[in-house]
Amino acid sequence: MAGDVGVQDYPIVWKKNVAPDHVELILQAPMLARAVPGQFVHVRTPGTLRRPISFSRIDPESGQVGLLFQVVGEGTAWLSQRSENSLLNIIGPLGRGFPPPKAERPWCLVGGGVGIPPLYAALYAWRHRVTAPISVILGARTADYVIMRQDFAKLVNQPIEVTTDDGSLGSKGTVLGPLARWRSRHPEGQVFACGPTPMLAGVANLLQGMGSVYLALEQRMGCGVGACLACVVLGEGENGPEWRRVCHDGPVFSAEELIWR
Amino acid sequence: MAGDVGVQDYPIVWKKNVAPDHVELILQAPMLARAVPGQFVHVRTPGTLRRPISFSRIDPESGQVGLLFQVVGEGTAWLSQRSENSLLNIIGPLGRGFPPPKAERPWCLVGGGVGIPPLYAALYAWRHRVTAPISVILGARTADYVIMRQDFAKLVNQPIEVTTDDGSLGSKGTVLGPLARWRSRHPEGQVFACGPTPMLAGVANLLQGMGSVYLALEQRMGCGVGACLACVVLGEGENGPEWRRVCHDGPVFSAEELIWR
Amino acid sequence: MAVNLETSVGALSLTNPVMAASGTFGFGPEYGPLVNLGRLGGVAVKGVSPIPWPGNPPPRVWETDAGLLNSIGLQNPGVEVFCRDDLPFLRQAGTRVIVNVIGRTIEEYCQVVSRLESESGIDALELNISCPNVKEGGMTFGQDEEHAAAVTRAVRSCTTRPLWVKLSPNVADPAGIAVAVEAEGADAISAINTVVGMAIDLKHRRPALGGITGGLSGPAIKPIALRIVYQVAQAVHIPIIGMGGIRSADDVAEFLMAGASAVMVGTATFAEPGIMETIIDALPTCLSRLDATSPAELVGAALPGRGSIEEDRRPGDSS
Amino acid sequence: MAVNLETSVGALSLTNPVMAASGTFGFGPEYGPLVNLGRLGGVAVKGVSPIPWPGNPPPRVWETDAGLLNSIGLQNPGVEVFCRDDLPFLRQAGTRVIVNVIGRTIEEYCQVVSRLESESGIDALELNISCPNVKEGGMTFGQDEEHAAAVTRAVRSCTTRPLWVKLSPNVADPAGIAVAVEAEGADAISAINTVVGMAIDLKHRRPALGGITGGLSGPAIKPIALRIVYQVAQAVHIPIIGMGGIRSADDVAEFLMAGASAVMVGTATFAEPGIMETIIDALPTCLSRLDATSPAELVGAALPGRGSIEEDRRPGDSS
Ligand SMILES: Cc1cc2nc3c(=O)[nH]c(=O)nc-3n(C[C@H](O)[C@H](O)[C@H](O)COP(=O)(O)OP(=O)(O)OC[C@H]3O[C@@H](n4cnc5c(N)ncnc54)[C@H](O)[C@@H]3O)c2cc1C
Ligand SMILES: Cc1cc2nc3c(=O)[nH]c(=O)nc-3n(C[C@H](O)[C@H](O)[C@H](O)COP(=O)(O)OP(=O)(O)OC[C@H]3O[C@@H](n4cnc5c(N)ncnc54)[C@H](O)[C@@H]3O)c2cc1C
Ligand SMILES: Cc1cc2nc3c(=O)[nH]c(=O)nc-3n(C[C@H](O)[C@H](O)[C@H](O)COP(=O)(O)O)c2cc1C
Ligand SMILES: Cc1cc2nc3c(=O)[nH]c(=O)nc-3n(C[C@H](O)[C@H](O)[C@H](O)COP(=O)(O)O)c2cc1C
Ligand code: FES
Ligand code: FES
Repeated sequence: MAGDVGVQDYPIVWKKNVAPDHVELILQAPMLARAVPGQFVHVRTPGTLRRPISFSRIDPESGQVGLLFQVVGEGTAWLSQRSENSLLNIIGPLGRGFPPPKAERPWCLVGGGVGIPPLYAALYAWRHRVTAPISVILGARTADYVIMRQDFAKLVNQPIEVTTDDGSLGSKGTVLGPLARWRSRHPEGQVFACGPTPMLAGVANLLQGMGSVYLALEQRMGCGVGACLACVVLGEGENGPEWRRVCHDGPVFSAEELIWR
Repeated sequence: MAGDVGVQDYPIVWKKNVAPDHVELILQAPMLARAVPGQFVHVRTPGTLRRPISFSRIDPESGQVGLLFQVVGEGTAWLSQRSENSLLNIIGPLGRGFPPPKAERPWCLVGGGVGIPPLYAALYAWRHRVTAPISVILGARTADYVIMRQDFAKLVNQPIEVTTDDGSLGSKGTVLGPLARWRSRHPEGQVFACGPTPMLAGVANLLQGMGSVYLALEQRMGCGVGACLACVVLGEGENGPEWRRVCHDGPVFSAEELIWR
Repeated sequence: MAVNLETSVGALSLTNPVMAASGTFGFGPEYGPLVNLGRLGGVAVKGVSPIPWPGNPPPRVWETDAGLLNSIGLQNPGVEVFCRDDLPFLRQAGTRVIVNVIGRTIEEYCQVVSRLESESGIDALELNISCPNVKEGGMTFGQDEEHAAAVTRAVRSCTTRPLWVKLSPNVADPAGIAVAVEAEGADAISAINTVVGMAIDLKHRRPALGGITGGLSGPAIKPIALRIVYQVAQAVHIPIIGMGGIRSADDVAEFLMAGASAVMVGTATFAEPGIMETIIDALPTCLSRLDATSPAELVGAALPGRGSIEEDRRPGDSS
Repeated sequence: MAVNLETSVGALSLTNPVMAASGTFGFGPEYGPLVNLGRLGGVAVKGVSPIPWPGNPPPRVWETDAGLLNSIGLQNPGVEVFCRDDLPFLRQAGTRVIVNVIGRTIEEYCQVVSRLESESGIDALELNISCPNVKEGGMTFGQDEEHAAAVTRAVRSCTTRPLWVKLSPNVADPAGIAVAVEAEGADAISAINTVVGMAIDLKHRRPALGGITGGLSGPAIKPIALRIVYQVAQAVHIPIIGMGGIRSADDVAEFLMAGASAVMVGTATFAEPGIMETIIDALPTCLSRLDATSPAELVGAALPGRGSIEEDRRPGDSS
């Protein structure tokens, strides 16, 4: 059950550089630790807008959550410079997370780059729930950017499949190769994916016709709470194509409800 | 002889709170330490424009200069939060400072509030040059704001005259009272003054007809180097009133060349 | 002295002068968990058209220095859905409800306004005349006096509700438009809507927004908004609702002194959902500091002949 | 691949596309100790009128969020003093010299331009048509197509020098003005001049600037400037000099892609006198990153039909 949305300051209890230009912050935030994996927070940074970041970890027991982000611009650079004990002003938890996976169906988690963290949160939350085999496929540019691999490895029995664009770790190529193989073995499986939009488009395309494919999307946001209609993506409506708000109707969507064109 | 204008980073070697919301920074800045008292620097703060600040101290021997300012808005608040050893980006020294005082004429330094610091720099530079009596009149709102009084006291024999608006130190009233008395004793004297514009207007008015009255003015600035024509005050021109640039033609003007209306 | 924040915009009274600006506050419930609507002076809902509008392709927002570009494109579900799904919530929200009205023809504006006549719980209509006028090849109604007057006249004949007309800043003479709509019976002027701008997405070598150009809002445009309010205040006798970049009580005071009777806050809510309440909390202290016991006392204080504008200025008097 | 910064604005070649904007760089020598003029693509001097103009009372500048308001009021010593005191320095500065020309009547513009005809060392004239037109009761020449065309036509007949016309953004349709002046023989369009704005001095309950309203410049107006450059680029065939809030090589690239052939930097110089040189230093790397070997390759890259504007966009494709 998702926690109530609030706006509040939370302290950073732990900060770690997890890869070049990739930082993870752990916050003491009991209110956020009731979030559903796939939900996100809207973090105050200097400037006009907040920054949406997904949960990399959600631990209701300790009341801690993680935010793992890549430094790509001014907002994330500012965030990466926060020190332990300083406070972050956060609106959250926001949006619709992943649905709980079905217990008896093979489950595949497919993450690309900074899309990997929310899948770890999903795995952590539901690892005991799923009794069927759990597979993890992680893709990144190079070995350096295959983040959270050890974390995943601790929670699953099967080896983690890794792909890199340059072949510096795992197999050379994208996550679509291993995913196609997984699919042929598990036509009845369920898939959670998060990563760059072209990757998600590839996943949606590859898994067309398969039920239970859930994708966590990104879109430029204004309010983060469904009020401004900035963050739309095209979905299937009852009367043809219709905009969905990533912040409110997503960020997790069933692959079938989106239009990829 | 004034130093060459440059733009450069200088370290803060010393920082002190001298009064409520009044901070003095000492910079290690040999290039600036060749400045003439009354000159100023243009300091980089976040935002669109720099901030003009006068020298409170100029010590060519140690290569150090002082900047003493009141926190009145975002720029000075930011400056007040700089720590020792951090760098300030500075354009300077800028403008026309006080002319060297005449050795044999009684000299009166009249400062109001944050207008006091440049007069200390002037006293320090020329205290040995002036053989006639040197008088100092300092005015402020309350006792707390009579800044640098001890510094002045170390350099002059006569007691410092102090006025405060509320009478909490020295006599109650403005600097104009003591200045009028000084004037009647020293009709041939020379005066350097700096302070809020109404005070300077009062000084100019009171000392009308007296030569050698020099006032250090403030005006909102753009460039600080004479290029934008933002910082004008009205002066006497050959063919009637004419604008003077505080940053380039001043900040120190002879009282006679300004039009107070 | 005690400060009283009660404000009136013509015949309409507000508990305080701070309202949510159209398009930045949805239809009310979205910010419900984060904002106490009952504390706001009012809420202007997202523009409503006769039938659903689809809006523009994403990206629809892009951050700029001290500003925000948006090209939402006036997406909305249409007046029927608005009346069915949104009005019931707004009616019980305990705040003034201002319905922002959009249309592509004069008839469309009238359609929305007429449909709303049978609905209770609407305190004012705000005519957004920055919409593309399909009959005139896409120019906006707010672009010249004649069209602005025509749409105001038509709508005026459909309703007796307080009618506010929201000015576009993208014209040479906004005050001229204000005069024209005042003559047609507008009860107040909202100023300003967003300023047309754009950004380039260097990586993709294309305009950053899906809608190519967008509307600039936020602190970047505050000086433009203040200037327009100041010009309009000298040209009309009806009240002005000022907006553009407001994010503090001091900003509100600037708009009041420039001639606005009340204000709206838009973009600032995105970063700080509680900012309107923060401003309302800060207003009494701010007004006291400025020797006022009510917002009304400051309205127009900086207009020619009203303040200390003719005051003697000495050289160097910058303070 | 090696990047070559050489740029041309019509027939005029520049060593690089970065020039100093009029009014922010005085007449050249003021920034001499801090800026190496020889490295700049050019310098546009402060507006020059036939006889000295006094300008406005102070305060003349006021900082705003990411912007600056100024009401200098075009103070200048007149064309005679300019030719005597300033041109000799500029002639030997080793950069392109653009003389910004102002007047209150068409005759005044012509007077300045004609007087300059006998002087060497002037590479282009930039007509500032945002001046108050005394014959038309203070409206500016840049406010409508007819007046903009008239002043351009008159000046064109006085000189064969490259003639740039600088647009005011304070109109509904800047591209229309650009088309009108192109038809009268303008060789290039400078865009944009400042946006009319104001601020209130709360303490004194009056407009903050001595001139009441002022011109807004700086990063706050960059989106407005880019939009106008983009609109003008689609309307005219002559080159555009873009400006408004530029302070980085990326900003320059945005203006190039929007359709400018060269740029000017104004307000940013106040905070960082060396910023133009910093930008020029950074441009080669910036252009390489964008797969260009010269500024010209990027000019107009974001215009319709030129870039990837029609590119397939998938849901969520915000990057
Ligand atoms: C629901 C959601 C969850 C996200 N989760 C993560 C995460 O867990 N880890 C992570 O590294 N990144 C995540 N992102 C992307 C992240 O929000 C952007 O990288 C970040 O906003 C960039 O900000 P900036 O100021 O550093 O970059 P700039 O490019 O300077 O930002 C400029 C503006 O664009 C927006 N923006 C830039 N890139 C994106 C993007 N990819 N998606 C949406 N808005 C963008 C910014 O929010 C800002 O408003 C998520 C995005 C969304 C929508
Ligand atoms: C030549 C000169 C020398 C000065 N020397 C000193 C000094 O030694 N100590 C000191 O405390 N102050 C001095 N001042 C005043 C000082 O520059 C301002 O207090 C300071 O700029 C305020 O900046 P802010 O951002 O804190 O305030 P804000 O009010 O937020 O500043 C907004 C803008 O107004 C300008 N501004 C505000 N007040 C003044 C002012 N009084 N004069 C000029 N511009 C102003 C700022 O520079 C800025 O551009 C001097 C001013 C001048 C012109
Ligand atoms: C995302 C967004 C959507 C907007 N939608 C509307 C709208 O539907 N109707 C309208 O009249 N104004 C709309 N506006 C304009 C605002 O109501 C307001 O006039 C403008 O943003 C200036 O105020 P601000 O700077 O406080 O945001 C919108 C503004 C934004 C940022
Ligand atoms: C203080 C100041 C003075 C200006 N004076 C002139 C002028 O005399 N003539 C002119 O055409 N533009 C003038 N401008 C406008 C600039 O040349 C430029 O068009 C505008 O400031 C936008 O660029 P920026 O944001 O980089 O400053 C002036 C701008 C400023 C800030
Ligand atoms: S960001 Fe405002 S609706 Fe999604
Ligand atoms: S501040 Fe630019 S001329 Fe003085």
